[in-house]
Amino acid sequence: MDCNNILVRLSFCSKASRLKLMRSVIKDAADIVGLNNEQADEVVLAVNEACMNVIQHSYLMNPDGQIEVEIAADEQALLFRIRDYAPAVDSASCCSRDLDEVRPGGLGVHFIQTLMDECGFLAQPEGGGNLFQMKKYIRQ
Amino acid sequence: MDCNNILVRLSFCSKASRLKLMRSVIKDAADIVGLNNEQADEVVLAVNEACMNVIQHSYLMNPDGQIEVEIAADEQALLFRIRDYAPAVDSASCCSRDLDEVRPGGLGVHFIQTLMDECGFLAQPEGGGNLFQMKKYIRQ
Amino acid sequence: MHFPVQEKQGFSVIALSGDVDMNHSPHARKAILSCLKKMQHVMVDLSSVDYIDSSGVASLVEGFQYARSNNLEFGLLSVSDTAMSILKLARLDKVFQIYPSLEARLENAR
Amino acid sequence: MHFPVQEKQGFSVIALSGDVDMNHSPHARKAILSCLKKMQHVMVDLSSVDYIDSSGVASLVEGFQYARSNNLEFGLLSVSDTAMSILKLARLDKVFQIYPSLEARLENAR
Ligand SMILES: Nc1ncnc2c1ncn2[C@@H]1O[C@H](COP(=O)(O)OP(=O)(O)O)[C@@H](O)[C@H]1O
Ligand SMILES: Nc1ncnc2c1ncn2[C@@H]1O[C@H](COP(=O)(O)OP(=O)(O)O)[C@@H](O)[C@H]1O
Repeated sequence: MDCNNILVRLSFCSKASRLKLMRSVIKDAADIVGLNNEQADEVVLAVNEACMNVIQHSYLMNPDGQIEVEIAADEQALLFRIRDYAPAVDSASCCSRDLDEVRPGGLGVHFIQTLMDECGFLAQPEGGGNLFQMKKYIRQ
Repeated sequence: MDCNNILVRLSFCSKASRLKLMRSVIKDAADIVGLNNEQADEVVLAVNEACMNVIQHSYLMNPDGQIEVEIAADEQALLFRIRDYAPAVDSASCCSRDLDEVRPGGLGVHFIQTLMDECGFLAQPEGGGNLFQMKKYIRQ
Repeated sequence: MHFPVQEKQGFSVIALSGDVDMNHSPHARKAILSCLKKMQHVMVDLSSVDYIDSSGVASLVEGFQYARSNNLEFGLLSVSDTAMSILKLARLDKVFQIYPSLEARLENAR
Repeated sequence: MHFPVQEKQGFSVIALSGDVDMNHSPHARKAILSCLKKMQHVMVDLSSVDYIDSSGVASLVEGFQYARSNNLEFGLLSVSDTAMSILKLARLDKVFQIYPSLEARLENAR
Protein backbone atom coordinates (compact mmCIF):
# COMPACT_ATOMS: atom_id res chain seq x y z
CA MET A 1 0.00 0.00 0.00
CA ASP A 2 1.34 3.43 -0.95
CA CYS A 3 1.59 5.04 2.48
CA ASN A 4 2.36 8.51 1.21
CA ASN A 5 -0.81 9.07 -0.76
CA ILE A 6 -3.41 6.55 0.29
CA LEU A 7 -5.52 7.86 3.13
CA VAL A 8 -7.66 4.80 3.64
CA ARG A 9 -9.18 1.84 1.85
CA LEU A 10 -12.72 0.77 2.62
CA SER A 11 -14.23 -2.52 1.78
CA PHE A 12 -17.91 -3.35 2.23
CA CYS A 13 -20.71 -5.46 0.80
CA SER A 14 -22.94 -4.29 -2.03
CA LYS A 15 -25.79 -3.19 0.21
CA ALA A 16 -27.49 0.18 0.29
CA SER A 17 -27.27 0.19 4.09
CA ARG A 18 -23.47 0.38 3.88
CA LEU A 19 -23.34 3.62 1.92
CA LYS A 20 -23.82 5.95 4.88
CA LEU A 21 -20.60 4.80 6.55
CA MET A 22 -18.77 5.14 3.26
CA ARG A 23 -20.05 8.69 2.81
CA SER A 24 -18.86 9.78 6.21
CA VAL A 25 -15.31 8.72 5.38
CA ILE A 26 -15.40 10.54 2.05
CA LYS A 27 -16.64 13.69 3.77
CA ASP A 28 -13.85 13.55 6.32
CA ALA A 29 -11.21 12.86 3.70
CA ALA A 30 -12.42 15.89 1.74
CA ASP A 31 -12.22 18.03 4.88
CA ILE A 32 -8.74 16.75 5.69
CA VAL A 33 -7.32 17.66 2.29
CA GLY A 34 -8.83 21.13 2.55
CA LEU A 35 -11.82 21.06 0.21
CA ASN A 36 -14.53 23.47 1.27
CA ASN A 37 -17.97 22.26 2.39
CA GLU A 38 -19.55 22.61 -1.00
CA GLN A 39 -16.74 20.70 -2.71
CA ALA A 40 -16.86 18.05 0.02
CA ASP A 41 -20.60 17.57 -0.58
CA GLU A 42 -19.94 17.24 -4.30
CA VAL A 43 -17.32 14.59 -3.79
CA VAL A 44 -19.54 12.68 -1.36
CA LEU A 45 -22.42 12.72 -3.83
CA ALA A 46 -20.25 11.58 -6.75
CA VAL A 47 -18.61 8.69 -4.89
CA ASN A 48 -21.98 7.66 -3.54
CA GLU A 49 -23.44 7.58 -7.06
CA ALA A 50 -20.52 5.52 -8.31
CA CYS A 51 -21.05 2.99 -5.51
CA MET A 52 -24.80 2.90 -6.21
CA ASN A 53 -24.00 2.10 -9.82
CA VAL A 54 -21.80 -0.77 -8.70
CA ILE A 55 -24.60 -2.11 -6.49
CA GLN A 56 -27.25 -1.74 -9.20
CA HIS A 57 -25.47 -2.38 -12.44
CA SER A 58 -22.30 -4.33 -11.64
CA TYR A 59 -23.76 -6.57 -8.94
CA LEU A 60 -27.39 -6.33 -10.12
CA MET A 61 -28.56 -5.76 -6.52
CA ASN A 62 -26.93 -8.96 -5.27
CA PRO A 63 -26.01 -7.98 -1.69
CA ASP A 64 -22.99 -10.28 -1.43
CA GLY A 65 -20.68 -8.44 -3.80
CA GLN A 66 -17.61 -6.72 -2.48
CA ILE A 67 -16.91 -3.04 -3.09
CA GLU A 68 -13.56 -1.45 -2.37
CA VAL A 69 -13.09 2.28 -2.21
CA GLU A 70 -9.56 3.63 -2.07
CA ILE A 71 -9.09 7.26 -1.11
CA ALA A 72 -5.78 8.87 -2.00
CA ALA A 73 -4.56 12.44 -2.06
CA ASP A 74 -1.63 14.40 -3.33
CA GLU A 75 -1.08 18.17 -3.51
CA GLN A 76 -3.18 18.45 -6.64
CA ALA A 77 -6.14 16.18 -6.19
CA LEU A 78 -8.26 13.87 -4.13
CA LEU A 79 -8.48 10.54 -5.91
CA PHE A 80 -11.02 7.75 -5.54
CA ARG A 81 -10.80 4.25 -6.95
CA ILE A 82 -13.83 2.04 -6.79
CA ARG A 83 -13.26 -1.63 -7.35
CA ASP A 84 -15.78 -4.39 -7.80
CA TYR A 85 -15.48 -8.09 -8.66
CA ALA A 86 -18.39 -8.28 -11.10
CA PRO A 87 -18.22 -9.12 -14.82
CA ALA A 88 -16.50 -6.45 -16.86
CA VAL A 89 -18.64 -3.42 -17.61
CA ASP A 90 -18.92 -1.98 -21.11
CA SER A 91 -17.82 1.53 -20.28
CA ALA A 92 -19.46 2.85 -23.45
CA SER A 93 -22.84 2.00 -21.92
CA CYS A 94 -22.18 4.21 -18.91
CA CYS A 95 -23.29 7.48 -20.33
CA SER A 96 -25.52 10.25 -19.17
CA ARG A 97 -28.88 10.88 -20.79
CA ASP A 98 -30.74 13.92 -22.07
CA LEU A 99 -31.86 15.72 -18.93
CA ASP A 100 -34.63 17.66 -20.64
CA GLU A 101 -36.67 14.51 -20.59
CA VAL A 102 -38.09 14.33 -17.05
CA ARG A 103 -38.04 10.75 -15.81
CA PRO A 104 -36.84 8.93 -12.72
CA GLY A 105 -33.30 7.54 -12.86
CA GLY A 106 -30.43 8.10 -15.20
CA LEU A 107 -28.84 10.88 -13.16
CA GLY A 108 -25.85 9.14 -11.59
CA VAL A 109 -23.37 9.33 -14.43
CA HIS A 110 -24.33 12.96 -15.09
CA PHE A 111 -23.75 13.81 -11.42
CA ILE A 112 -20.36 12.09 -11.43
CA GLN A 113 -19.20 13.74 -14.64
CA THR A 114 -20.36 17.17 -13.54
CA LEU A 115 -19.03 17.03 -9.99
CA MET A 116 -15.67 15.40 -10.60
CA ASP A 117 -12.79 16.85 -12.59
CA GLU A 118 -11.80 13.51 -14.10
CA CYS A 119 -13.47 10.11 -14.16
CA GLY A 120 -13.37 6.86 -16.05
CA PHE A 121 -12.77 3.13 -15.94
CA LEU A 122 -9.16 1.98 -15.67
CA ALA A 123 -7.80 -1.19 -17.26
CA GLN A 124 -9.34 -4.32 -15.75
CA PRO A 125 -7.48 -5.04 -12.51
CA GLU A 126 -5.74 -8.31 -11.78
CA GLY A 127 -8.29 -10.72 -10.41
CA GLY A 128 -11.04 -9.31 -12.63
CA GLY A 129 -13.85 -6.93 -11.92
CA ASN A 130 -13.95 -3.23 -12.62
CA LEU A 131 -11.92 -0.27 -11.45
CA PHE A 132 -13.48 3.15 -11.74
CA GLN A 133 -11.40 6.22 -10.93
CA MET A 134 -12.51 9.74 -10.07
CA LYS A 135 -10.45 12.85 -9.34
CA LYS A 136 -11.36 16.11 -7.71
CA TYR A 137 -8.74 18.82 -8.02
CA ILE A 138 -7.72 20.68 -4.92
CA ARG A 139 -7.80 24.36 -5.82
CA GLN A 140 -6.33 26.71 -3.22
CA MET B 1 -16.74 -11.37 3.67
CA ASP B 2 -19.70 -11.99 5.96
CA CYS B 3 -22.24 -9.59 4.46
CA ASN B 4 -24.78 -9.96 7.23
CA ASN B 5 -22.67 -8.70 10.07
CA ILE B 6 -19.68 -6.86 8.70
CA LEU B 7 -20.43 -3.18 8.27
CA VAL B 8 -17.12 -2.15 6.77
CA ARG B 9 -13.44 -2.96 6.73
CA LEU B 10 -10.87 -0.19 6.79
CA SER B 11 -7.28 -0.52 5.90
CA PHE B 12 -4.71 2.23 6.37
CA CYS B 13 -1.04 2.82 7.07
CA SER B 14 0.39 3.03 10.57
CA LYS B 15 0.45 6.81 10.70
CA ALA B 16 -1.08 9.06 13.32
CA SER B 17 -2.56 11.24 10.59
CA ARG B 18 -4.82 8.37 9.50
CA LEU B 19 -6.58 7.98 12.83
CA LYS B 20 -9.07 10.80 12.37
CA LEU B 21 -10.68 9.15 9.34
CA MET B 22 -10.80 5.86 11.19
CA ARG B 23 -12.52 7.51 14.17
CA SER B 24 -15.21 9.05 12.04
CA VAL B 25 -16.20 5.63 10.71
CA ILE B 26 -16.30 4.15 14.19
CA LYS B 27 -18.50 7.02 15.39
CA ASP B 28 -20.93 6.50 12.52
CA ALA B 29 -21.01 2.75 13.00
CA ALA B 30 -21.82 3.28 16.67
CA ASP B 31 -24.64 5.66 15.73
CA ILE B 32 -26.00 3.24 13.13
CA VAL B 33 -26.28 0.35 15.58
CA GLY B 34 -28.04 2.59 18.08
CA LEU B 35 -25.44 3.33 20.73
CA ASN B 36 -26.02 6.66 22.44
CA ASN B 37 -23.54 9.53 22.12
CA GLU B 38 -21.67 8.70 25.29
CA GLN B 39 -21.29 5.05 24.30
CA ALA B 40 -20.24 6.07 20.80
CA ASP B 41 -17.52 8.31 22.24
CA GLU B 42 -16.33 5.43 24.43
CA VAL B 43 -16.09 3.08 21.49
CA VAL B 44 -14.26 5.68 19.39
CA LEU B 45 -11.75 6.27 22.17
CA ALA B 46 -11.12 2.57 22.74
CA VAL B 47 -10.61 1.69 19.06
CA ASN B 48 -8.38 4.73 18.67
CA GLU B 49 -6.24 3.59 21.61
CA ALA B 50 -5.97 0.10 20.18
CA CYS B 51 -4.80 1.52 16.84
CA MET B 52 -2.32 3.81 18.61
CA ASN B 53 -0.91 0.77 20.36
CA VAL B 54 -0.47 -0.97 17.02
CA ILE B 55 1.35 2.07 15.64
CA GLN B 56 3.57 2.46 18.72
CA HIS B 57 4.16 -1.02 19.95
CA SER B 58 3.48 -3.41 17.05
CA TYR B 59 5.00 -1.28 14.30
CA LEU B 60 7.35 0.72 16.56
CA MET B 61 6.32 3.96 14.81
CA ASN B 62 7.29 2.64 11.38
CA PRO B 63 4.76 4.45 9.15
CA ASP B 64 4.61 1.76 6.46
CA GLY B 65 2.78 -0.89 8.44
CA GLN B 66 -0.74 -1.85 7.48
CA ILE B 67 -3.63 -1.71 9.94
CA GLU B 68 -7.00 -3.28 9.22
CA VAL B 69 -10.06 -2.49 11.25
CA GLU B 70 -13.14 -4.61 10.73
CA ILE B 71 -16.42 -3.35 12.13
CA ALA B 72 -19.19 -5.88 12.58
CA ALA B 73 -22.49 -5.83 14.40
CA ASP B 74 -25.18 -8.21 15.47
CA GLU B 75 -28.21 -7.67 17.73
CA GLN B 76 -26.08 -7.97 20.85
CA ALA B 77 -22.85 -6.17 20.19
CA LEU B 78 -20.69 -3.98 18.06
CA LEU B 79 -17.48 -5.85 17.33
CA PHE B 80 -14.08 -4.54 16.23
CA ARG B 81 -11.16 -6.56 14.98
CA ILE B 82 -7.83 -4.84 14.58
CA ARG B 83 -5.29 -6.62 12.50
CA ASP B 84 -1.63 -5.84 12.00
CA TYR B 85 1.22 -7.63 10.21
CA ALA B 86 3.90 -7.05 12.84
CA PRO B 87 5.75 -9.71 14.86
CA ALA B 88 3.53 -11.51 17.34
CA VAL B 89 2.81 -9.54 20.51
CA ASP B 90 3.16 -11.10 23.94
CA SER B 91 -0.35 -10.42 25.14
CA ALA B 92 0.76 -10.80 28.77
CA SER B 93 2.80 -7.61 28.38
CA CYS B 94 -0.29 -5.60 27.39
CA CYS B 95 -1.52 -4.76 30.81
CA SER B 96 -2.71 -1.63 32.51
CA ARG B 97 -0.63 0.02 35.22
CA ASP B 98 -1.33 1.44 38.66
CA LEU B 99 -3.12 4.71 37.95
CA ASP B 100 -2.33 6.23 41.35
CA GLU B 101 1.14 6.88 40.09
CA VAL B 102 0.83 10.07 38.02
CA ARG B 103 2.98 9.79 34.92
CA PRO B 104 2.54 10.30 31.19
CA GLY B 105 1.54 7.23 29.17
CA GLY B 106 0.32 3.83 30.13
CA LEU B 107 -3.36 4.71 29.85
CA GLY B 108 -4.38 3.00 26.62
CA VAL B 109 -4.94 -0.52 27.85
CA HIS B 110 -6.81 0.79 30.88
CA PHE B 111 -9.09 2.86 28.63
CA ILE B 112 -9.78 -0.11 26.38
CA GLN B 113 -10.52 -2.49 29.23
CA THR B 114 -12.76 0.01 30.99
CA LEU B 115 -14.69 1.18 27.95
CA MET B 116 -15.22 -2.12 26.17
CA ASP B 117 -17.23 -5.06 27.44
CA GLU B 118 -14.83 -7.65 26.08
CA CYS B 119 -11.36 -7.42 24.61
CA GLY B 120 -8.33 -9.55 23.89
CA PHE B 121 -5.99 -10.97 21.29
CA LEU B 122 -7.34 -13.78 19.12
CA ALA B 123 -5.23 -16.64 17.78
CA GLN B 124 -2.58 -15.47 15.34
CA PRO B 125 -4.28 -15.03 11.96
CA GLU B 126 -3.17 -16.76 8.78
CA GLY B 127 -0.39 -14.72 7.27
CA GLY B 128 0.97 -13.68 10.65
CA GLY B 129 0.58 -10.51 12.63
CA ASN B 130 -1.83 -9.83 15.45
CA LEU B 131 -5.59 -9.78 15.74
CA PHE B 132 -7.09 -7.86 18.63
CA GLN B 133 -10.84 -8.03 19.21
CA MET B 134 -13.08 -5.69 21.17
CA LYS B 135 -16.81 -5.88 21.86
CA LYS B 136 -19.26 -3.29 23.06
CA TYR B 137 -22.66 -4.66 24.04
CA ILE B 138 -25.71 -2.95 22.64
CA ARG B 139 -28.04 -2.43 25.57
CA GLN B 140 -31.54 -1.28 24.74
CA MET C 1 -37.22 4.58 8.50
CA HIS C 2 -40.82 5.82 8.51
CA PHE C 3 -41.73 9.14 6.92
CA PRO C 4 -44.76 10.69 8.66
CA VAL C 5 -47.69 12.09 6.67
CA GLN C 6 -49.94 14.86 7.97
CA GLU C 7 -53.18 16.08 6.44
CA LYS C 8 -53.04 19.87 6.26
CA GLN C 9 -55.30 22.25 4.33
CA GLY C 10 -56.19 19.72 1.67
CA PHE C 11 -52.65 18.41 1.25
CA SER C 12 -50.87 15.31 2.44
CA VAL C 13 -47.65 16.75 3.78
CA ILE C 14 -44.94 14.08 3.80
CA ALA C 15 -41.94 14.93 5.94
CA LEU C 16 -38.79 13.30 4.65
CA SER C 17 -35.82 13.33 6.98
CA GLY C 18 -32.28 12.15 7.47
CA ASP C 19 -30.52 10.54 4.54
CA VAL C 20 -32.87 9.99 1.61
CA ASP C 21 -30.39 7.68 -0.04
CA MET C 22 -30.55 4.33 -1.80
CA ASN C 23 -31.28 2.75 1.58
CA HIS C 24 -34.23 4.96 2.48
CA SER C 25 -35.62 6.32 -0.78
CA PRO C 26 -37.78 3.22 -1.33
CA HIS C 27 -39.67 4.27 1.82
CA ALA C 28 -39.94 7.84 0.55
CA ARG C 29 -41.23 6.57 -2.80
CA LYS C 30 -43.81 4.39 -1.08
CA ALA C 31 -45.04 7.19 1.18
CA ILE C 32 -45.38 9.57 -1.77
CA LEU C 33 -47.08 7.15 -4.15
CA SER C 34 -49.48 5.77 -1.57
CA CYS C 35 -50.81 9.28 -0.85
CA LEU C 36 -51.13 10.04 -4.55
CA LYS C 37 -52.88 6.73 -5.19
CA LYS C 38 -55.51 7.82 -2.67
CA MET C 39 -55.96 10.86 -4.96
CA GLN C 40 -54.47 13.23 -2.41
CA HIS C 41 -52.53 16.35 -3.31
CA VAL C 42 -48.99 16.01 -1.97
CA MET C 43 -46.40 18.39 -0.55
CA VAL C 44 -43.05 16.83 0.35
CA ASP C 45 -41.35 18.66 3.20
CA LEU C 46 -37.57 18.46 2.80
CA SER C 47 -36.64 20.65 5.77
CA SER C 48 -35.17 17.79 7.80
CA VAL C 49 -33.33 16.10 4.96
CA ASP C 50 -29.58 15.86 5.61
CA TYR C 51 -28.68 14.16 2.37
CA ILE C 52 -30.42 13.24 -0.85
CA ASP C 53 -28.96 11.37 -3.81
CA SER C 54 -30.20 10.42 -7.28
CA SER C 55 -32.40 7.66 -5.85
CA GLY C 56 -34.14 10.17 -3.58
CA VAL C 57 -34.54 12.55 -6.51
CA ALA C 58 -35.99 9.67 -8.56
CA SER C 59 -38.69 9.14 -5.91
CA LEU C 60 -39.63 12.80 -6.19
CA VAL C 61 -39.73 12.58 -9.99
CA GLU C 62 -41.99 9.53 -9.80
CA GLY C 63 -44.35 11.44 -7.54
CA PHE C 64 -44.28 14.42 -9.88
CA GLN C 65 -45.11 12.24 -12.89
CA TYR C 66 -47.85 10.29 -11.16
CA ALA C 67 -49.42 13.53 -9.95
CA ARG C 68 -49.28 15.11 -13.39
CA SER C 69 -50.95 12.17 -15.10
CA ASN C 70 -53.67 12.14 -12.45
CA ASN C 71 -54.32 15.86 -12.22
CA LEU C 72 -53.03 16.04 -8.66
CA GLU C 73 -50.83 18.70 -7.18
CA PHE C 74 -47.29 17.77 -6.20
CA GLY C 75 -44.82 20.18 -4.66
CA LEU C 76 -41.75 20.48 -2.45
CA LEU C 77 -41.51 22.50 0.77
CA SER C 78 -38.48 24.04 2.52
CA VAL C 79 -35.84 22.68 0.21
CA SER C 80 -32.44 23.06 1.89
CA ASP C 81 -29.47 24.51 0.02
CA THR C 82 -27.92 21.07 -0.32
CA ALA C 83 -31.08 19.52 -1.72
CA MET C 84 -31.57 22.52 -4.02
CA SER C 85 -28.09 22.20 -5.48
CA ILE C 86 -28.84 18.57 -6.32
CA LEU C 87 -32.16 19.48 -7.93
CA LYS C 88 -30.30 22.11 -9.97
CA LEU C 89 -27.71 19.56 -10.99
CA ALA C 90 -30.53 17.32 -12.21
CA ARG C 91 -32.11 20.37 -13.93
CA LEU C 92 -35.28 19.77 -11.93
CA ASP C 93 -35.32 23.04 -10.00
CA LYS C 94 -37.59 24.58 -12.64
CA VAL C 95 -39.65 21.40 -13.05
CA PHE C 96 -40.88 20.95 -9.49
CA GLN C 97 -43.21 23.38 -7.73
CA ILE C 98 -41.07 24.56 -4.83
CA TYR C 99 -42.35 26.63 -1.87
CA PRO C 100 -40.60 27.85 1.27
CA SER C 101 -43.52 26.50 3.36
CA LEU C 102 -47.09 25.22 3.10
CA GLU C 103 -48.25 28.71 4.08
CA ALA C 104 -46.40 30.12 1.09
CA ARG C 105 -48.21 27.64 -1.17
CA LEU C 106 -51.56 28.68 0.32
CA GLU C 107 -50.79 32.41 -0.02
CA ASN C 108 -49.88 31.69 -3.60
CA ALA C 109 -53.34 30.36 -4.34
CA ARG C 110 -55.11 33.57 -3.37
CA MET D 1 -1.57 22.48 13.74
CA HIS D 2 -0.43 25.47 15.76
CA PHE D 3 -1.77 26.10 19.24
CA PRO D 4 -1.78 29.84 20.07
CA VAL D 5 -0.41 31.17 23.35
CA GLN D 6 -1.61 34.40 24.95
CA GLU D 7 -0.09 36.17 27.94
CA LYS D 8 -2.88 37.04 30.37
CA GLN D 9 -2.62 38.17 34.00
CA GLY D 10 0.70 36.46 34.60
CA PHE D 11 -0.25 33.24 32.84
CA SER D 12 0.57 31.80 29.45
CA VAL D 13 -2.82 30.66 28.26
CA ILE D 14 -2.44 27.92 25.65
CA ALA D 15 -5.56 27.28 23.59
CA LEU D 16 -5.71 23.71 22.39
CA SER D 17 -8.29 22.98 19.71
CA GLY D 18 -9.63 20.34 17.37
CA ASP D 19 -8.45 16.79 17.82
CA VAL D 20 -5.64 16.55 20.37
CA ASP D 21 -4.79 13.06 19.24
CA MET D 22 -1.61 11.15 18.44
CA ASN D 23 -1.22 13.35 15.37
CA HIS D 24 -1.46 16.69 17.14
CA SER D 25 -0.51 16.08 20.75
CA PRO D 26 3.23 16.45 19.99
CA HIS D 27 2.42 20.07 19.10
CA ALA D 28 0.40 20.49 22.28
CA ARG D 29 3.27 19.03 24.31
CA LYS D 30 5.75 21.36 22.67
CA ALA D 31 3.62 24.45 23.24
CA ILE D 32 3.10 23.55 26.90
CA LEU D 33 6.70 22.65 27.70
CA SER D 34 8.18 25.63 25.87
CA CYS D 35 6.13 28.03 28.02
CA LEU D 36 7.07 26.20 31.20
CA LYS D 37 10.73 26.16 30.23
CA LYS D 38 10.55 29.95 30.07
CA MET D 39 9.40 29.72 33.72
CA GLN D 40 5.89 30.88 32.86
CA HIS D 41 2.79 29.75 34.72
CA VAL D 42 0.54 27.89 32.32
CA MET D 43 -3.22 27.52 31.86
CA VAL D 44 -4.33 25.18 29.09
CA ASP D 45 -7.67 26.20 27.62
CA LEU D 46 -9.55 23.12 26.45
CA SER D 47 -12.77 24.88 25.38
CA SER D 48 -12.23 24.25 21.65
CA VAL D 49 -11.04 20.67 21.96
CA ASP D 50 -13.26 18.25 20.03
CA TYR D 51 -11.39 15.11 20.91
CA ILE D 52 -8.55 14.14 23.23
CA ASP D 53 -6.99 10.72 23.65
CA SER D 54 -4.34 9.22 25.92
CA SER D 55 -1.54 10.96 24.00
CA GLY D 56 -3.18 14.34 24.58
CA VAL D 57 -3.66 13.48 28.24
CA ALA D 58 0.01 12.47 28.42
CA SER D 59 1.03 15.96 27.18
CA LEU D 60 -1.01 17.49 29.98
CA VAL D 61 0.55 15.15 32.54
CA GLU D 62 4.02 16.09 31.34
CA GLY D 63 3.19 19.74 31.76
CA PHE D 64 1.78 19.08 35.21
CA GLN D 65 4.92 17.23 36.28
CA TYR D 66 7.35 19.76 34.84
CA ALA D 67 5.44 22.58 36.53
CA ARG D 68 5.40 20.79 39.87
CA SER D 69 9.15 20.15 39.87
CA ASN D 70 9.80 23.78 38.95
CA ASN D 71 7.35 25.44 41.31
CA LEU D 72 5.23 26.74 38.46
CA GLU D 73 1.48 26.78 38.28
CA PHE D 74 -0.24 24.52 35.78
CA GLY D 75 -3.98 24.32 35.30
CA LEU D 76 -6.75 23.51 32.86
CA LEU D 77 -9.53 25.88 31.76
CA SER D 78 -13.04 25.16 30.40
CA VAL D 79 -12.74 21.42 30.26
CA SER D 80 -15.59 20.06 28.10
CA ASP D 81 -17.71 17.13 29.27
CA THR D 82 -15.95 14.82 26.82
CA ALA D 83 -12.49 15.85 27.98
CA MET D 84 -13.59 15.62 31.61
CA SER D 85 -14.85 12.09 31.21
CA ILE D 86 -11.45 11.09 29.83
CA LEU D 87 -9.61 12.79 32.70
CA LYS D 88 -11.91 10.90 35.07
CA LEU D 89 -11.18 7.66 33.29
CA ALA D 90 -7.45 8.35 33.76
CA ARG D 91 -8.17 9.29 37.43
CA LEU D 92 -6.61 12.68 36.78
CA ASP D 93 -9.69 14.83 37.45
CA LYS D 94 -8.54 15.30 41.05
CA VAL D 95 -4.89 15.67 40.12
CA PHE D 96 -5.11 18.67 37.77
CA GLN D 97 -6.18 22.14 38.87
CA ILE D 98 -9.31 22.67 36.79
CA TYR D 99 -11.14 26.01 36.45
CA PRO D 100 -14.16 27.03 34.39
CA SER D 101 -12.21 30.08 33.12
CA LEU D 102 -9.13 32.19 33.77
CA GLU D 103 -11.37 34.62 35.65
CA ALA D 104 -12.41 31.81 37.96
CA ARG D 105 -8.75 31.06 38.66
CA LEU D 106 -8.08 34.72 39.45
CA GLU D 107 -11.13 34.98 41.72
CA ASN D 108 -9.87 31.88 43.45
CA ALA D 109 -6.61 33.56 44.38
CA ARG D 110 -8.22 36.38 46.35
N1 LIG E 1 -20.90 0.21 -12.56
C1 LIG E 1 -21.65 0.06 -13.68
N2 LIG E 1 -21.73 -1.14 -14.27
C2 LIG E 1 -22.48 -1.31 -15.38
N3 LIG E 1 -23.19 -0.34 -15.96
C3 LIG E 1 -23.16 0.88 -15.43
C4 LIG E 1 -22.41 1.15 -14.26
N4 LIG E 1 -22.58 2.44 -13.97
C5 LIG E 1 -23.42 2.93 -14.89
N5 LIG E 1 -23.78 2.00 -15.77
C6 LIG E 1 -24.67 2.18 -16.95
O1 LIG E 1 -24.86 3.58 -17.15
C7 LIG E 1 -26.25 3.89 -17.16
C8 LIG E 1 -26.47 5.27 -16.56
O2 LIG E 1 -26.22 5.25 -15.18
P1 LIG E 1 -26.79 6.37 -14.22
O3 LIG E 1 -26.63 7.69 -14.87
O4 LIG E 1 -26.16 6.21 -12.89
O5 LIG E 1 -28.35 6.11 -14.13
P2 LIG E 1 -29.14 4.86 -13.54
O6 LIG E 1 -28.20 4.14 -12.65
O7 LIG E 1 -30.29 5.47 -12.80
O8 LIG E 1 -29.55 4.06 -14.73
C9 LIG E 1 -26.91 2.79 -16.36
O9 LIG E 1 -28.27 2.61 -16.71
C10 LIG E 1 -26.05 1.57 -16.72
O10 LIG E 1 -26.48 1.00 -17.93
N1 LIG F 1 -0.36 -3.72 20.00
C1 LIG F 1 0.60 -3.91 20.96
N2 LIG F 1 1.73 -4.55 20.65
C2 LIG F 1 2.68 -4.74 21.56
N3 LIG F 1 2.60 -4.31 22.83
C3 LIG F 1 1.51 -3.65 23.21
C4 LIG F 1 0.45 -3.42 22.31
N4 LIG F 1 -0.50 -2.75 22.97
C5 LIG F 1 -0.04 -2.57 24.22
N5 LIG F 1 1.16 -3.11 24.38
C6 LIG F 1 1.96 -3.12 25.64
O1 LIG F 1 1.12 -2.73 26.71
C7 LIG F 1 1.68 -1.62 27.41
C8 LIG F 1 0.60 -0.70 27.93
O2 LIG F 1 -0.04 -0.04 26.82
P1 LIG F 1 -0.86 1.28 27.08
O3 LIG F 1 -1.70 1.11 28.29
O4 LIG F 1 -1.57 1.58 25.82
O5 LIG F 1 0.20 2.40 27.39
P2 LIG F 1 1.37 3.00 26.50
O6 LIG F 1 1.03 2.66 25.08
O7 LIG F 1 1.31 4.47 26.77
O8 LIG F 1 2.62 2.35 26.99
C9 LIG F 1 2.60 -0.95 26.40
O9 LIG F 1 3.62 -0.22 27.01
C10 LIG F 1 3.11 -2.13 25.60
O10 LIG F 1 4.20 -2.73 26.23
